[in-house]
Amino acid sequence: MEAITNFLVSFPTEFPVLWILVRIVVIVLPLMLAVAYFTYAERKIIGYMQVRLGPNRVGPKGWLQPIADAVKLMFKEIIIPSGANKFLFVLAPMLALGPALAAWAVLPFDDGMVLTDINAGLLYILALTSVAVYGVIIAGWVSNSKYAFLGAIRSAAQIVSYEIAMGFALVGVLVAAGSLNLSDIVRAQEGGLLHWFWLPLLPLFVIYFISGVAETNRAPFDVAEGESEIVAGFHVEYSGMTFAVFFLAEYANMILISALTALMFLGGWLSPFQGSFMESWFTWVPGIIWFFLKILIFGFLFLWFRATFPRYRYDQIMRLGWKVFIPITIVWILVVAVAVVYKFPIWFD
Amino acid sequence: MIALSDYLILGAILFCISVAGIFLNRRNVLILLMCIELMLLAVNMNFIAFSHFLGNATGQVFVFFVLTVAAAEAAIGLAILVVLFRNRRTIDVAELDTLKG
Amino acid sequence: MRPENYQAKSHPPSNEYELNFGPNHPGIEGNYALRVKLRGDRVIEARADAGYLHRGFEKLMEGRLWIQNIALVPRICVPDPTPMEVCYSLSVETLCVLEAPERAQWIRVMQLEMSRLAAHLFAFGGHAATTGLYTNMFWGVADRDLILDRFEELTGGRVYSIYNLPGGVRRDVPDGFLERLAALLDYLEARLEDYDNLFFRNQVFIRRARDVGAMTREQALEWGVTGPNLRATGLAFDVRRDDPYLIYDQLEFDVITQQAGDALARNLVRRGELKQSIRILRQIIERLPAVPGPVRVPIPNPLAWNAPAGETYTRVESSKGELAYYVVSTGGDKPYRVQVRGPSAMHAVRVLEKLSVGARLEDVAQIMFSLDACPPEVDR
Amino acid sequence: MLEGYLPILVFLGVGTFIGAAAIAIGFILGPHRPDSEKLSPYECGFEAFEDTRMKFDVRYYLVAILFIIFDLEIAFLFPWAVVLAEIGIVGLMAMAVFLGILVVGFIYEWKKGALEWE
Amino acid sequence: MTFEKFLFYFFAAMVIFAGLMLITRRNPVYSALFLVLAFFNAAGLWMLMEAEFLAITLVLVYVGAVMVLFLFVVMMLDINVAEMKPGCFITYLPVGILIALTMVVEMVMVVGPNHFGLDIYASPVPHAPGYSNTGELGSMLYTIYMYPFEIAAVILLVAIVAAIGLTLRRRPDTKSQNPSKQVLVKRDDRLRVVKMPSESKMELK
Repeated sequence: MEAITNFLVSFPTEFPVLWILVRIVVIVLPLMLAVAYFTYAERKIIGYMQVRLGPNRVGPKGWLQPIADAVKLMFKEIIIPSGANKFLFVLAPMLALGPALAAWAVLPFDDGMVLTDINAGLLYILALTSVAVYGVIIAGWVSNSKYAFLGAIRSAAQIVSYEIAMGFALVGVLVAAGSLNLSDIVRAQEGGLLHWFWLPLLPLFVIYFISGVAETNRAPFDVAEGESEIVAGFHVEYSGMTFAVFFLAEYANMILISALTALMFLGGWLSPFQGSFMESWFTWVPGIIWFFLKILIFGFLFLWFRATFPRYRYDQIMRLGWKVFIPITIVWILVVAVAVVYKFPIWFD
Repeated sequence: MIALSDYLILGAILFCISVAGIFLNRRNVLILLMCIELMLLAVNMNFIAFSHFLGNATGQVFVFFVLTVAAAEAAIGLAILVVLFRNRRTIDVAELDTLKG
Repeated sequence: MRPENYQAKSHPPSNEYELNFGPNHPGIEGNYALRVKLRGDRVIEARADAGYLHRGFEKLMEGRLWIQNIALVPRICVPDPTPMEVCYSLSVETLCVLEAPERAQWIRVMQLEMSRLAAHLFAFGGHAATTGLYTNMFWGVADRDLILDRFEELTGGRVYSIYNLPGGVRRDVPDGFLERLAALLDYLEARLEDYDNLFFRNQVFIRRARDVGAMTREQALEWGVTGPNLRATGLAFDVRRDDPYLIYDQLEFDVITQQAGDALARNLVRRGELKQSIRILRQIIERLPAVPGPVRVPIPNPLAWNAPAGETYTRVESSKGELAYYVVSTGGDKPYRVQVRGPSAMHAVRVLEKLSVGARLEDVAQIMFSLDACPPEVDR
Repeated sequence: MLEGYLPILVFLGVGTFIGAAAIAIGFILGPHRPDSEKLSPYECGFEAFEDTRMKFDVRYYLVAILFIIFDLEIAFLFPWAVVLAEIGIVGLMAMAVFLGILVVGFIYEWKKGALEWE
Repeated sequence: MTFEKFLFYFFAAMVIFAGLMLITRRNPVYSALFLVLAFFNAAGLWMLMEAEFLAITLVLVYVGAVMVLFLFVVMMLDINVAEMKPGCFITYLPVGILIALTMVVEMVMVVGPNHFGLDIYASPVPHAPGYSNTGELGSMLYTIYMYPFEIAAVILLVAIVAAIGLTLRRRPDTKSQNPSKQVLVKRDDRLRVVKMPSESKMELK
């Protein structure tokens, strides 16, 4: 017994890489489950919003539906269209999923509970989201179908346009927080609900989340893969597990965007009752619970958008991205910079 | 430990590869543009190596400027290429000889 | 043409390319094809490619007795079958100089207006679905289901009721039906408020539907547009008002019109007509019990029933537009020729081709749904 | 410094490994019965009759080029944001000039119609 | 053979492999993707040299933006590869390799270990964990190098103007048709009935 304990104690120091692998698995497994049950929640919640039930056949109240989907997709045949380069065809989904997962390495779940606390975390996340566009372009080009290519170019142009607005919003947060390290950003928002960044950076908060929705081609901005327009966008030729990986990447990106918005604008693991009299009641709640609650809020927003908004037209999306978001963010960055330099009382003193 | 010379040798090899690339396929303008990007990468490699081993960050600041100018140059180069392709239907360097005497 | 031996055609000179809004495409209602030539996102030429749903109704009707055709007739237009039945019965009645009893006419008008309610709810859902708002589609279908329950109670069939026959209606209104219908109407009226919040006052939808597929009154008349699409351009023409049939002259309702003539206006006209149909049904519920009399004129021997020679052209206002039957009889027990002049034939072929020129690719499906053209009726 | 980035390298490897493993499972478990009908690209029920990679609207190049320039702008903003507290008003003025110049470029774009998506 | 050395040789080998594949590929799309691979590994190398901000900016700017434009151009211009006559490649290959090799040998002799080895340039002590490379760069960039910083802004402005000037085809003065607007014209927009007094035939001499 004693041998086991000191093995476990000495494990992190002896095999550093193995210890990192263990922690990665501890992050990735719950994330995969979260993605699976996010798809289930989406079909259930949107179902109830649309006066219908949503999955309730597989397992009690449909709980095993995502597992059933995954297993079904595993047994589907992967069709690679003639004239398509096999290696690139298979590489595209991996390029879409890789960045969506790798961004979780720098996200702090609780004070000090982060895989690596590098001090260029925010920059790393922005770089990863800009790499995610490759999966879309290669998928569209390599599947040699007119629809796929048209959908891929349009969704790539949309992702690219909204990345600028996202980048400026991140700069706004950075100016307010003063450090690229995500844990420092959350610590800069200490002091309860009104001290979080969503209040001083309100336009950036709204623009960041909406750009996040547009980045993942969701809800009002899913023109590239809108069912009724250009058929199913870039992954029209994908079937079986390759399609499943694209599907996984999309939902992982949605959870990532929700987590980032929670971290940067809603004070990650900080309790909303910090400054107020109710603080003593909730001190026993660990930070990670607050963080998950905030992710759930934004996750629900994703689903709510999908149920209530029709699809924007493509030129309206681009107009919104370029002509509305970018001017507002540039102006607001200067406003926040002035506030920081002149030590505005409540937030930046 | 990794010596400064290792980085400089790597920079030199990259530089020579890109020169060979430009030398080898002079027909395709796209490959030329990519070789120029590779060349700039080699130059940046040397800058950062010296800045790291000499301990001050001026080299890195300069790399930052090289990065921006190279990106702007790539943007304009490709814009010219697009206009070229639209008017001439080809980007084969050999056929662009209208200025020939 | 096997895929492995096809050669790619040469490039079109400019960057135009052809796209198939093909038969099995989620954006097109029913299987109906549209060959579209695009420059960038703009449509510069569209050719409708109908004919995938041709079942040859008119030929079938020539081989069946007068009474047998009433089973065929409602299947021509799926979302709105009742006007087909009523129009066929009316045309046979005028041929044989029959007059359906007063009570039957009231029940027919009630059935027509209920079918208009169901068709409009279906149309909202379809139009919303093409712009990506699927919630409205599910709401529309769910509410339409309640109306279909009342149809089942009244006629025995949820969609294809086969309830009208020349000379009147198959059976009288079951008791307690009118109260349940009144309750349903109150529920639908309250539900309209939710539809407004979700759909008609939804800024994204308004921005998406305004100025899309707009046509002026002169063009509408020239292209033979009828029904809500014509009223959306400002012309208050309604067969129920201008050429009243059955007992529409004893009911008051007003004809809803809009001015803009675009996709949004067509939808607002349908929404207004929904309210008017509820108003008509309420008047019928009040006055139907007081109307005495049988529901059907007895026909001596339906199997050997020869209609006198002649031809008739009767018109009915269906939810899609002006529906007409041109029936020719040569005195035999089978019709010599039946021509169904459906409104969707104009809307889906000529009007859609003309309106989608200049539109963006995403809007072509929306234009087709805003015209509420139903392909089964186009191909017959 | 290095031990901070090692987990990121390992995580990138794990991320692509998960994608590759999922697709490998698909290849192993899934049936393999390719026939020419299945392999022809989707054409809404018609045969694919045209070479699919044809020239498109110039608009997409312009978006990509403007994206590069605005991306560089963001890259310049990052270090400035980090040290804004130390460099104070001088830094603020420098960045104000920088942003001013680029806003001139943005207005030029707007007026020239480069942002219209006709 | 410490872990760092292994990482260095791995990244260096990958960059050189990607560079070689870049110049030998026929299809420009594959060479663009190999260039992306080269950039990724170069970013890894710069991480080794503790230039983290520049490494991530390299990925952010080059891989995220410049190579996306390369892919857009390559895919959309559909330069069909058969058109590129292979002749020029084979004939110059031996001469090319010879010149490249001589350059490499000369350079290696100059920058080789005896001049820039570890004994002359000792590898500096790694920075304290709290050190922020971005902060250090920022403090220099906006104070000492403010002038080049503003010139960079002007360069970007020139790039915007040039890119739009080149690629934007729709010149404002051309009359571009908008068919949907033309279709919407009403009769009285175009027709103007003018009341003319009727002239008697006599004046028409």
